[in-house]
Amino acid sequence: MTILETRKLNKHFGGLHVTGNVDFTLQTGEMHCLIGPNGAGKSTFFRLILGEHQPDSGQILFADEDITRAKPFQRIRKGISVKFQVPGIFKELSTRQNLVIALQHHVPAGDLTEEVDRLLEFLKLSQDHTQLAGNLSHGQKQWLEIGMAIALKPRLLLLDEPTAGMTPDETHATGEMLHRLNAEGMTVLAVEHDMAFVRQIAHRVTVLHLGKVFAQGSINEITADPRVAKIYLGEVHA
Amino acid sequence: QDAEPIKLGVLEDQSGDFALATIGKVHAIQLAAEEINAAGGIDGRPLELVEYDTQSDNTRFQEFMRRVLQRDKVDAVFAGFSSASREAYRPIVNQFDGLAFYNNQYEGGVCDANMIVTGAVPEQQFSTLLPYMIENYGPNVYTIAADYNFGQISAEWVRNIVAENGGTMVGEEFIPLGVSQFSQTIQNIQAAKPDFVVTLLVGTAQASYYEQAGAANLGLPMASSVNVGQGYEHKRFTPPSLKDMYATVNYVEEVDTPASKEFVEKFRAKFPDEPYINQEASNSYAAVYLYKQLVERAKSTDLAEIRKVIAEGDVCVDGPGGQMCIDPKSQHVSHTIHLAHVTEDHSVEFPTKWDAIQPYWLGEAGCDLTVSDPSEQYTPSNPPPANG
Amino acid sequence: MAETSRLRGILRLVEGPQTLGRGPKFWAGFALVLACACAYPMFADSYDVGNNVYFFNWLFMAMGLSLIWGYGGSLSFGQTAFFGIAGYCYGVLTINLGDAYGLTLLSLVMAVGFSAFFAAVLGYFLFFGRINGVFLGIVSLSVTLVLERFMAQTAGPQWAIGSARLNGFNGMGSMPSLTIPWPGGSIVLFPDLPLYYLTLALLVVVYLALRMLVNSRFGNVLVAIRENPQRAEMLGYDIRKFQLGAFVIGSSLAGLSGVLYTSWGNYITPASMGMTAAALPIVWVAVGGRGDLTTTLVGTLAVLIVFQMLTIYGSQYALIVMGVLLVVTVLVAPRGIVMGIVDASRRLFRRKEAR
Amino acid sequence: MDIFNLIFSFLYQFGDAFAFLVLSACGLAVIFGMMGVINLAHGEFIMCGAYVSTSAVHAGLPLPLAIIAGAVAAGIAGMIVELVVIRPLYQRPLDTIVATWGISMIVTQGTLIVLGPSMQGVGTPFGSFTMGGYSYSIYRVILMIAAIGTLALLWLMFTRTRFGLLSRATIQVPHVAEAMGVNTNLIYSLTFGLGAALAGLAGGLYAPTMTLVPTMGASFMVEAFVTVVVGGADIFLGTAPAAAILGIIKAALTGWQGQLAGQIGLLIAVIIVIRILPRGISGKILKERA
Amino acid sequence: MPEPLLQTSALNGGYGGKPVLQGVDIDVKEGEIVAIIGRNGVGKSTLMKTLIGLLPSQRGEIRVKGRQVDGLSAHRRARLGIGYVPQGRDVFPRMTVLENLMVGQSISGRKLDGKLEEVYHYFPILQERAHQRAGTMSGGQQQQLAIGRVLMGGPSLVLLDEPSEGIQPNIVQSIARIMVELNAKTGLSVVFVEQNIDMIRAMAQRCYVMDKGRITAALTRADLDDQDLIRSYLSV
Ligand SMILES: Nc1ncnc2c1ncn2[C@@H]1O[C@H](COP(=O)(O)OP(=O)(O)OP(=O)(O)O)[C@@H](O)[C@H]1O
Ligand SMILES: Nc1ncnc2c1ncn2[C@@H]1O[C@H](COP(=O)(O)OP(=O)(O)OP(=O)(O)O)[C@@H](O)[C@H]1O
Ligand SMILES: NC(N)=O
Ligand SMILES: [Mg+2]
Ligand SMILES: [Mg+2]
Repeated sequence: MTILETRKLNKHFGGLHVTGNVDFTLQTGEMHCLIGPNGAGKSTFFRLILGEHQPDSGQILFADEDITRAKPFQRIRKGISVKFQVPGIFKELSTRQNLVIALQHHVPAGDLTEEVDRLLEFLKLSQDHTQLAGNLSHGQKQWLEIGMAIALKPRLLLLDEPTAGMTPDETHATGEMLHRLNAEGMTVLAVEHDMAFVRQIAHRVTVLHLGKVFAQGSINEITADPRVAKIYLGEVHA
Repeated sequence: QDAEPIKLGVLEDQSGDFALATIGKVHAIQLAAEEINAAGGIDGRPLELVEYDTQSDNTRFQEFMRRVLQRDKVDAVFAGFSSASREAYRPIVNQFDGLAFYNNQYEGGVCDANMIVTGAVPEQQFSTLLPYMIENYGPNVYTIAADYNFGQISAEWVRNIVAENGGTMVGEEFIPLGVSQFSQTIQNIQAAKPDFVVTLLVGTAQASYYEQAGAANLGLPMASSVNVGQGYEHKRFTPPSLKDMYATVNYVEEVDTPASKEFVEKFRAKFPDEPYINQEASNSYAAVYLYKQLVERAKSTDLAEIRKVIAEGDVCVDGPGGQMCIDPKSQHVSHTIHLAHVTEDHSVEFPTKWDAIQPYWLGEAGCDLTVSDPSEQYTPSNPPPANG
Repeated sequence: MAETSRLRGILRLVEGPQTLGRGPKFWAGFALVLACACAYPMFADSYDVGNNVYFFNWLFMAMGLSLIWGYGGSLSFGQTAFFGIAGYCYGVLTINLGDAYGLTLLSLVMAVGFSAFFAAVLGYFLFFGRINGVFLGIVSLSVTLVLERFMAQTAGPQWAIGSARLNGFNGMGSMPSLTIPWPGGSIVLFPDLPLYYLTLALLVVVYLALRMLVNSRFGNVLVAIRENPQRAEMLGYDIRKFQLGAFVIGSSLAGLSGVLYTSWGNYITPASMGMTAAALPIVWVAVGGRGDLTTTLVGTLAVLIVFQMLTIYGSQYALIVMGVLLVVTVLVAPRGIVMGIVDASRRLFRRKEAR
Repeated sequence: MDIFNLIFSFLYQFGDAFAFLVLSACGLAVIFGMMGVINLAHGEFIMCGAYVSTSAVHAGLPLPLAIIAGAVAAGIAGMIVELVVIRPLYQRPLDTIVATWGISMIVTQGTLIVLGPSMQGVGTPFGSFTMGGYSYSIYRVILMIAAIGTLALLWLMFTRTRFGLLSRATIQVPHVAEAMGVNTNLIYSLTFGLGAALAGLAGGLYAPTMTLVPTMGASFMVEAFVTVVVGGADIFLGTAPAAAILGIIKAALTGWQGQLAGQIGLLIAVIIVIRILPRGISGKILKERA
Repeated sequence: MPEPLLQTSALNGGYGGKPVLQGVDIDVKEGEIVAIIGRNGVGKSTLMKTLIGLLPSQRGEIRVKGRQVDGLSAHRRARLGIGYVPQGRDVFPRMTVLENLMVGQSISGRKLDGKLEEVYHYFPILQERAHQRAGTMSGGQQQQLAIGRVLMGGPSLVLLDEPSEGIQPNIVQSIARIMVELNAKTGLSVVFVEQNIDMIRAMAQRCYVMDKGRITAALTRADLDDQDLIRSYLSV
C-alpha cells in the first residue's frame, strides 16, 4: 500500500525548475531516505508535500487521497508531520511549552504533564525543560523539533536533515529511535547527507538531482552507482 | 481679607493642536482676574483660578470638567476652543448643573441654560461680511470649509446669506481636518471663477492653504469668519499671501479704539511675549467681567440667581472690541463686528464696523432659555421643534 | 479537604505558563487588592470614585489588545475602531430605545455584539487574507482612520439613524447612561458608586475569564502562533481561526470599553477613533508589559493615573515628563513597567537580605 | 478646455501627490522599512527640518542651502536619538513604538515651550506659471523634481556604495556583519541619521509652503506610513511604485469627488492593495523575480 | 617555535547570568588547523562566539598574536584578520549572493584582486547563482556561501562552526581540501567545530575535546587516526 504518491510534480522559481515531473511513491511502513546534491530540490519537495509551496502542476496523494489543494494544517491533521531543515521552534517559549503545544492535540489534559516529561527524557532535554527554546544549542533545537514532530504521532514523518549537527552517537540514537517508531507503524521519509545514518535507517533510497529522480534503490545499490558517486558522494563513499 | 474666594475653572488647550489660538485665552483670563482682584475682587471676594491644560484632547475636557465641578467645586468654568470639546464637556456640566462659559467664535446653535457663549456666531459675522463682499467684489462665491460641524454649518449660513443678497454659489468644497495640501482645491477654484472665496479653514494644517494659494498666484479676495481673528494667519505667513482677506471679527489686536489700545497695553505689559492677542482672548477677558457683573448683581454664585439677572436682559460690559450684552433667550452675546481687511503688506485696516449685532438666530428659531432648557445644539437645517 | 482540592482545581484553570502571578501568595495579594478596591469608595469622595470608573473603562480595551497583540502577536493599530463603533452603536440604540425596561443594558449587549460582528468581518478579511505584521497594523489603522474621517463629516441632519443624529466631529451626545431597572425607580448609573461596583465586577470577571482563556489550549496555540506561525500551522492548527478568535474577543472588549465610556460621559466622538486615540492603547499595553494580562492591567491603570496626575500638576511640562517617562520605561524595563518594578524591588529586597 | 490642458492639470496634480507621498515616506522607508524601527517621531524630524531651514532663511541663508541645513540638522538629531534611545531597541522593534511616541511628545511640547506656538514662514519662492487658464506654483514642480531626485540618489546610495552594502548587511544580520569587520554601531547610527535627514529634507522642502507649528509633522504621518507599508519590505522596489499608485488614486479621487474622497480613498486603496498583495508591492515583485 | 596565533587562558563566558565556559585554555599556532569536538550543548559555539567577540568573556583572557583582545569589539577583532562562519550559516537573506560576498570582502577596505574568482572556483554554484537572493538558496548552498564569504576577506585565521552541516558529501570533502590547500599555500590557520569525523580527519592537525564548558582532552594527529577514540570522546 502506498502512503504517499506524487504524480508529475512540477515547481519552478523564475527560470529555475526546482522539481521536474517528480513521480515518487512511498510505501506504508517504509523508511526512505531522500538524498542528492545541495540545491537538488529536496527541501522544496518537502514543502510541496506539506503545502508550503503550491506546485505548478502535478498531483500529491496521501493515503490515496488527493491533497494537492489542501491547506498545510489539513495535511498535518491527516497524519503528516515534519522537522524542517532550519529549526522551527517557538523561541520565546520554554522547551516544555513547545512540547505541550505539540502534544495537546491528542493527549488529554490530565496526562499532559506526564507525557511531556516522558518526551523530554527521551530527547535528553529534561535538564533544560524551563530553558527558552531559543537559548538551546543548535543540536538541542534539532532534538526539540524532532520531538515536536513525533509528538503528533504522524503516519508519515518527514525529516529534513534530522541529524545535522549531532554527534555520531546521537545520530545513531536518532536512527534507533526512528526504527522504534517505524516498528510502531510510522512511515519515515528523511533527507540526509550523512551516509552512515542513511545506511542505518533506509530501506530504500531515492537520489534527487536537478529536480528529477536520478536514481532509486537500496543503499548498497546507490553507493555502488558511479554516477551517484560523481554528482554527490565523492571518493570516500564510492 | 478672609472672604471666601470665588473659584473659576479654566479648561483650555495649552498644548497640542489648538494651543496656537488658546494660550492667549488663558492669559487674558489671568489678566482679568488679576485686575479684578487688585480692585477688590467680586463683591469683596477674591477670584481664584483653577487651571488645567486640556491638551487639545476631548477626553481631558471630560476628565477635568468633572474635576473642577466635583472636586474643586468651582463656581463657574471657562472652557473650550473646539466645538467638539464643548460638546464633550456639556453633558457633564448639565449633570452637575454647573455654569460654563464658552468664549469662542463657533458655528452657533447651542441652546443650553448651563452655558453662556461669548464668542461670535455665524449670523453676526456673515450677515455683515457677505453683503459687503458681494457689493465690493461681485456676486460669485466659492466656499472652502473645514469638513466638520463648524465648516458645514457655517457654509450653510454662507449659502443662505449669499442667496438673500443676490449672489451665486459657484462652488463649495469641504476639507477634512488635518489636510495640508491644496493644489487640487486651488485648481478647482480657478475653474469655477468666483469673485471671491470664503475660507472657513480650521486648524493649523489647513492654514497652509493661504501660502499655497498665494504661490499659485490665485489672486482672489477672501472672506472669513474664523481666520485672522483666531489664528492670526496674516502674522504667520509671508506677504502677500493673505492680501485682500476680509474677516468679520469682534476683536483683533489691531482694532484702533482707545479701549483696544488700553487692553493691548495691559496685556503686553503682563505677557510681553504674546505672539498675538486674538478675538477669543478678548472674549475670554470680557467674559470674566460679565461674570463679575452677574455675580455682583445676583449677590450669589448660584446659577438660578445668576440666570434671573440674565433674564433682566441688560447685562452688558464694554469689552476691548466694543459693547457685549447677554441675550437672555440664547445666553449668547451681542457684539460690535469689525471688518478687518488684510492689505498687501499684511497690515490690517478696518473699512467698516457694525455695532450691537445681535445673536438673533437661536431666539428667532425658538430657543428661549427663560422658558425651557433643551440643552441641545441646533442648526438652521435642524432647528428647535416648532412648538418651542 | 474537598474544598481545597476544588479550589486548586479552579486555580489550575486561571494559572499556567501563559500568565505571571501564581500560587497562594499571588492570589492572596489579588484578594487583598480586590478587597481594597471594594472598600475604596468608603474612603474616597465621589469625584475620585467617578474618576476611577473612568480609568476602569479603558482597561477592557487594554486587556483585549494584550490578548490580540501580546499573546497572539497580531499588532492591531485599530482597536479604537471597535471602541468607536460600539460607542456610537450604544448611542444610536439608547437614543432611539430610551432607558426604560433595562433597554440600555440590552443596548450595551447589542453594541458589544455589533463590534464583535464587525471584528469578525474585518478579522476574516485580514487573517484569511494572510495579512500580518506591519501590514496588519496599517490596515487596521486605515480602517479606524476611515471611520474617523467618515464620522467627522456627518454633521448634517441627513446623517441620522432614527432620532439619533451622528453629529459629525462635534460628537454624539445626550444618550442616556446605563440604567438598571429596579422596583421603585430604576438606578441610573452615573459615574458614582453603583457604576463603580458594576465596572469593577466586570473587570474582575473579564480578567479571570481571560486568564482562563490564555492558559487553555486555545491560549497555548495563540502564543505558538505569535512565536512561529509556520510551525504552529505545521502542528496542524488552523492558525487563521485562532487569530480570528482572539481578534474578535479582544475587539469585543474594546467595544465594551467604548460603551462604558459613552455611557460614562454621555458622549462619543470621531476623535475616539483618530490617530492619537489609536496609538494610546498600544502605548499603555506596551508600557505595562503586553505579554501578560496582569501587567497589562496594572500597567495601563498606572499609566492612566500617572498621566492624569501629570496633566493636573505638571502644567505645560506634563507632556514632556510623560514623554521622558515613556522613553525611560522602555529603556530600563524591557518587560514593561510592572515587571520592571517587581524585578527592581526583588533586587533591593535581596540586597537587604544579604546584608 | 482642451485635452492637453486637462492632461497637464492631471499630471500636475498627480505629481504633486506623488511628491508629497515620496518625500514624506523616504526617511521612514529607511528607518521603518529598512531598519524596522516603528518611528512615530518621524513627523518631528520633518518638523525639525522645517524649523531649522526656515530659521536659516531668516538668518540670511539662501533657500537651497537652508533646506540642506534643515536636513543636516535633522540627521544629527536622528543620530543622537539613535545613540541614546534606539540603539538598545533593535532586538525589540515593537518597543520602538513607545519610545518614539515619547520622543514625539517631548519634541512637540518642547518646541512649543521654547519656540512658541508657531514660526513665521518664509514664503514660497519662484512664483507661478499659467497654462490653459490655470496658474500653477512653480515651486511645486520643483518639489516633484526633488522627489524623483531623492529616490534616485537613495537608490544609488544603497545599491552602488559600500555604505549601502554594509548598511543592508548590518540590518539583516547584525552579529554576522559585526564579525565581518563592520562597525555596526556606526552603520546603525549613520543609517538612522540618513533616514532622519531625509525626513528633515522633506520638512525643509515643504516648509515654505506650510504652516510652521510644533505639531506640523502629524500631517505627514499617515501618508508616510501608508506609502512605506504598501511598498513592502524592499524600499527601493516598493516606495516609488507605492507612491505612484497611491498618488494616482489620491489625485483622481480628489479631483473627482473632493478632498474627503481623496483622503478616505487613499486609505481604502491601502486596505485593498494590501489585501491583494499581503506582502506589499515589493514582496510581489520579488516573488515574481526570484 | 612560532608564537601562538590565538591563545586563551582560563576563559570564562556565557549568556548573561548563565555561565557556559568554565576556564577554557586553548592555543593555536600560526598555520595550524585545530578541531574542537564535543557533544551537543557543551559550549563549542559559545567558545567560538566568545573568541570572535560576539559574546563578552567574563573572566580569563584571549590573546591574538600576543595582543590581548578581550576589550575589543567583534569588528575590531575581525579586522585583525579573524574570519568567522557561524553555525546555521546566517547569510544576509535579502541580499544577492554576490552582495554577500562583497560584504565579506569589505573588511579589508581594499579590493583583493582575484578573491572573487578564487571563491567562484571553489564553489561554482555561487557564480551560477550570483544574483539570486541568498535567503532563497538551499541549505547547503547557503553554507557554501557562508564559507565563501569569509574567504573573501582574506583572513589569516578562520573560525568555522560546523562547516559541514547540511553539505553534500563530495563538497564536504572538497571544503576540507580547500582548507588544507589554503593552509599549505597561504598559511591560513583554522579553528573549527565539527561532528563529521571524516571531515575532522581530513582537515585537523590537532583536536580539543570539550565537555561541560571545559577542555577535557587534547588529541594529536596520531590520535585522530583512531576513529574509535574520537567516537568515545563524542559519546555520552
Ligand atoms: N524562492 C526561491 N527562489 C529562487 N530559487 C529558489 C527558491 N527556493 C529555492 N530555490 C532554489 O531551488 C533549488 C532547490 O532548493 P532546495 O532547498 O529544495 O534544495 P535542497 O535539495 O534541499 O538542498 P540542500 O541539500 O542544500 O538543503 C536551489 O537551487 C535553490 O537555490
Ligand atoms: N543565547 C543563549 N542564551 C542562553 N543560553 C544559551 C544561549 N545559547 C546557548 N545557550 C546554552 O549554552 C549551552 C552551550 O551552548 P552552545 O551553543 O555553545 O553548545 P554547542 O556545544 O555549540 O552545541 P551544538 O553542538 O548543539 O551546537 C547550552 O546549554 C545552551 O542551552
Ligand atoms: N469653534 C470652532 N471654531 O471650532
Ligand atoms: Mg534542503
Ligand atoms: Mg553549536
